[in-house]
Amino acid sequence: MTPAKNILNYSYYPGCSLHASAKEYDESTRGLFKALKIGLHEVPDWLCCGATPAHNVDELLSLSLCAKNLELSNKVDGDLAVACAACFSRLKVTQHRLAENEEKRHQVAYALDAPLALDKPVKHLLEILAADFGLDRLAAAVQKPLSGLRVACYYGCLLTRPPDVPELDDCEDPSIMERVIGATGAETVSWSHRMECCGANFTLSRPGVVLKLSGEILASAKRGGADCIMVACPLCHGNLDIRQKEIEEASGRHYGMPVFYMTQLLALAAGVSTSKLGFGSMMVSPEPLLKAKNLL
Amino acid sequence: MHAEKVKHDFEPKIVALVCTWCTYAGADLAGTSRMQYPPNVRVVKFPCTGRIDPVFILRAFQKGADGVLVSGCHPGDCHYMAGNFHARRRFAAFRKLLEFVGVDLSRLQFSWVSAAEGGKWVEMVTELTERVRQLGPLTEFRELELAEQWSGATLTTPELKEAYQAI
Amino acid sequence: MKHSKMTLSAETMNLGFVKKVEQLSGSSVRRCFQCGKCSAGCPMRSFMEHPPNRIVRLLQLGQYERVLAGRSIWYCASCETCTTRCPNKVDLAAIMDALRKLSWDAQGPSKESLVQLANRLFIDNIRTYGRQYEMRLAAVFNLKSGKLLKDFMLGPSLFTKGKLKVFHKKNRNIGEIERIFSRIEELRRKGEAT
Amino acid sequence: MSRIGVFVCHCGENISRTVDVEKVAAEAGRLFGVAYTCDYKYMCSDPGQNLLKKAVAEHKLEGIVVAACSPRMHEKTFRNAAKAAGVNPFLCEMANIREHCSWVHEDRDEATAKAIDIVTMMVERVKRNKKLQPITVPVTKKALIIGGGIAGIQSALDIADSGHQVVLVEREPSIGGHMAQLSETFPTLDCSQCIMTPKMVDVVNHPNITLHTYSEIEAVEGYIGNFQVKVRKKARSVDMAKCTGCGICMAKCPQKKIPNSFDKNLGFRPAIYVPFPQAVPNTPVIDRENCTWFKTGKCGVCQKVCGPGAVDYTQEDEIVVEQVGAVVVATGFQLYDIGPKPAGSPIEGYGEFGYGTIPDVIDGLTFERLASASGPTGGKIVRPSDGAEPKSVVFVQCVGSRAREKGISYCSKICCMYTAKHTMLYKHKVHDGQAYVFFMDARTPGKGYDEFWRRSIEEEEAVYIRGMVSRLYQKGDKVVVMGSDVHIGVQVEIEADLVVLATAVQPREGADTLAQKLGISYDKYHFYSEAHAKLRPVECATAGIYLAGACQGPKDIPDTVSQASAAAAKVMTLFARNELEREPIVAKVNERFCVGCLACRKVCPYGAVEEKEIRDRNGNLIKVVAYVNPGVCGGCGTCQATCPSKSVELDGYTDEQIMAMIESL
Repeated sequence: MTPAKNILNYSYYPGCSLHASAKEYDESTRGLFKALKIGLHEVPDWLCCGATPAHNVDELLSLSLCAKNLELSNKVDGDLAVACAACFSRLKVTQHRLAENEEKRHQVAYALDAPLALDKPVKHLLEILAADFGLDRLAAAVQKPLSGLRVACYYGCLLTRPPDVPELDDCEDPSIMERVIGATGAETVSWSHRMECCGANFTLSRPGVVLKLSGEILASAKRGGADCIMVACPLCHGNLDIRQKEIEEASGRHYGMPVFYMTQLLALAAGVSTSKLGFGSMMVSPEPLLKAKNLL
Repeated sequence: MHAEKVKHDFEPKIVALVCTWCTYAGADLAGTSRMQYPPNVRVVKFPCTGRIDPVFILRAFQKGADGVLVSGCHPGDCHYMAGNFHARRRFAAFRKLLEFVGVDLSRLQFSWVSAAEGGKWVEMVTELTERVRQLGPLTEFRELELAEQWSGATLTTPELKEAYQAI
Repeated sequence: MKHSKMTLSAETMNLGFVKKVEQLSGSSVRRCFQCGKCSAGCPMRSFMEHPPNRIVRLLQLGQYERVLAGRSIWYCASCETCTTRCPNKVDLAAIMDALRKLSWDAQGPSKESLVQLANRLFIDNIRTYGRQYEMRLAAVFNLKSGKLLKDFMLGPSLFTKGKLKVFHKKNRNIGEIERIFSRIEELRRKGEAT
Repeated sequence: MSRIGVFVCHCGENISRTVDVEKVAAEAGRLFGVAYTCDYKYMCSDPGQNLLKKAVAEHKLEGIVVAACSPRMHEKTFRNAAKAAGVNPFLCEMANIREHCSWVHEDRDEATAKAIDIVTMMVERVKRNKKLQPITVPVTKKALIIGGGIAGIQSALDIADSGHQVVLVEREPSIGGHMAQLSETFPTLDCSQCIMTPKMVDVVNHPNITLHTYSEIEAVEGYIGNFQVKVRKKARSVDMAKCTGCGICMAKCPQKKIPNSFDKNLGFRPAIYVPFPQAVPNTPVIDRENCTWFKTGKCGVCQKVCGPGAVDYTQEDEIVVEQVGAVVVATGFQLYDIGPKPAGSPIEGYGEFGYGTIPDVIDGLTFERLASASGPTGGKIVRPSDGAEPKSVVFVQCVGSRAREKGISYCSKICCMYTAKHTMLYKHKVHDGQAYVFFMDARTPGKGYDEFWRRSIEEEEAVYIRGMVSRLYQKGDKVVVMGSDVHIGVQVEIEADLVVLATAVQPREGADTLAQKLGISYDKYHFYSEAHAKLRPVECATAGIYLAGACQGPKDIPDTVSQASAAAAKVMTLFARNELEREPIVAKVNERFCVGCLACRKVCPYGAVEEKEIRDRNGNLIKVVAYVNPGVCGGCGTCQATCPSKSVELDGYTDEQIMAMIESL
């Protein structure tokens, strides 16, 4: 038995998507953390962070929703683990904005009708795996090395931006995803569109925008020689995976590129049963690829 | 590493009249950079292309040069401000004269090589050597030499000596 | 409007509006020296009639009508590329937020309605349910925008993949949400927040 | 010369690897006139040099050829060795068999043959080399400074402080130049007068400085170390020795309505005047064109009221001759006249801006006078038309500058900064006013400059609009500015109360005439040319003449002062010696052959060729020939190649030497 003090424990904010369109992200996250013996406890009755639409037109609402969630997270012990890049960004931005702006702090406190409790450290899963858990331990936990799998790590816009806020990695040249997946023995490719926007904000209103922006990302990953793309954000996944067929139709190019959540790949390497990884929920089936690489 | 040395039937003689500030230094640079070029060229150093009298070119042809290269600082870079402008104008006129006399102008090359252009020097020497090699030896001028003497050199005949004293 | 002559004077330059933008965004507008780096990296540039740098330029001259009338601010993807790379630390993403807020409050002088509609529905969803329900969001959006068949082909496959939830558990904090919304409205009524 | 020694260097293996050095030495030994040859591992080393010296002594060598590296590397070394051995250093030459031979060829036979050729050429050359002696010229340790602006003042003070005599000549009645006209200076906004006037006073009080104001250069003769300068001291009509500077003459002069050009004609002055109250010297001059006495012979009030009796209507121009060793030219700039195109000028006017017809369109210097605390309005910014305070001011940059088709293609360098300063000064004085600036690029290289410019926008709220102005026109009491904002791509129209044009910087009127007197060159705009744009930026190509300030190109105050001090340092370097010594590679004229066509004078880049009259012992003119002044000659040899009668020769590169080299092939 591992001594109790060495057990990592986190409160968990999955975000709206992980309970719906990105349920495989949620499942695989839980599976992975269980395999790594990291405690993960969902914040009860968390609320939507407001995402892009809220801060787009009403910053005060956005700040208030995030502040409320930070307050709710105190009901569970451990730093707040966040899976969705957008939620992560909003929660971190809220902490920053409110720390530096007294006027906004007062307004949010009024909206919440409670004293602000914003201090809980907010951590993206990547950060937990790379720093708290450690790449060495991650590598040691690998039961099925992903060697031979050529992965394009896609950061999207919000994991590292704006500068100074996420404090996850270098904002123009991050490597945290590569380091984390590299621990499993997977090969990471160098490609050009790691941090270009997928157009998530327009997936509902202007899907044409998404087809163009996400199409460029898929093309770049293909150029880089990737077998698959790895993401850490349900919105990116939505665009690259769910709309991939549309993109192929619009551009007349075939990609057939599986888009994994990082936890799916990590859990696969950690030996979590494939039935718990939600591969069946992916629009672009990863089966042919994984079979070819002897990973299924 | 080195290409097989080709032996030619004819090795032309090239005389290069260069200014000390730019082209001479450029040729030095070719040396310090260990670039390689044909050994046919003989360099005569001048302070400035402005100093180069067209007579030197004629003399070189007479005395066995098969090709002549004149090179100095790029226009505007002259150490003496304007010497190479005068040279340029002078040689433009001189080329016409040579053409008139019947010398193949491709035996004579004017160009600007700066102190930083070792590579250009090598290119130019190589090119001119190969070109002149194709043209073959220049014999017409050598035949013309005859008894002609350079005014400043020796005063052999008594008539000349007398004339000189009389001035 | 886009090409018409601009007359500059103390009266025609609405610097009060600009101050409001600066206050909301916490970013200076005057710092911009029009290097164009924001527009160079903007993934949405090709969809905008005013590139990001021109938005700032128009603000510097107090020409807010020209800014709000266009679609550009609604075509910003909030990707923060401009903010990240600005050599003058002009937080253009925040300025865009502020502009959208001011345009939103002015009840849409912009031609762009679909993005605004999506935003509106998203926020309404939060107020009603506390969380986002994607299927409902999409369905209502299609209904209201009149694009009934949009993404029609996606629906069944998403459903079979288990990605569309139809029923939801009621969130116990739903009362809190309503309170936040109404207290913000109250703050604004009192003029203590923009 | 028949006793030549040839020393062949191995340069370690650098030469001997591809050149058979022993064979080269042996072949050289066969040449006519070669008395000694040897080869050695490192000729440049101490033992190598000793070997050379020993051989000279043992074999009574008269000439030396060192076959080694490039002369650019070691010519000095071996010439010094030759000198130490008792051989004239100019009888020592280097045959370059390393850079030009061993390093660039691989075939040993070919390289050796070439090395022998190179050595042969140099042997033939050395045979004809002459013993040359370094040329020495004496140095007069007194400097002439032309122009009493900040550049001239700085140079004069620096040189005078080093203990040398200085003559400072200024065209206007007072020193001070443009800097005395400015209000505040960028990027620190300190008051120009406050930092300038102490320096002006230092000049007039300095024991080593002779000040000639209201004076112009009449003629310059001579060369480095030895110039004779004629200075015309214009009649001041006031005896400087007697005048106490009390100013009563100016107060009593009945002619009071003469536009004051120092104030850009915004204010008035009397006919007897000092340009501004802080003038140095504080002695008035009479403007004879406007003085009633000089026009009608009546009046004479100033003479009557002058206590010391200093007013002297009979004074005449005086010519003073000064002997100097160096000249610093610091004649400064003037602003481009933007009115309609002046007749015969290559520069187009700016009719579209209505300067000169619309009263509220002014230039930058006029704005300086308006903003200056000692200016005609006491520092209050008003419109020239009605004296009202302007609430909107439009500044237009690049008027004249960077307009190739208007005649000036260069950037005037100072306008971006002074316009930024103007917007600040304006905002400081008119708090509710709005400044607009139309500009193409903001050029602000300089310490603290860009920050200053950004401050004018970010803190002082000047509105900068990128785009040029098409036209200005009067509409009621407003000036309508038709411009455009190229970032937005729309036309911009502003109704301004005042428009300030940042007009181009030009050299002073008459810069060309002065250059001709000095024998220095200038560009097509009449800015003086430096000897080398990068490495000799303060020297003229003409030795002994130095440049300071905007006469060489547009400059701001820090750059001007830097260059002025640099010029002073150059002068001091020159003055550190009693005599000048230089390489004797100079041209000499054979007066017997010279026919006096003076074609050489036309091509000489240094102006070293003069006419010389040859007379018999009775003083009858026999002929005129060319004479090359060895102190001025740069040694390019262009004269020799040009001379139709071959009667000028460049020492060290005579036709004989070169022909011998060519013929040896």
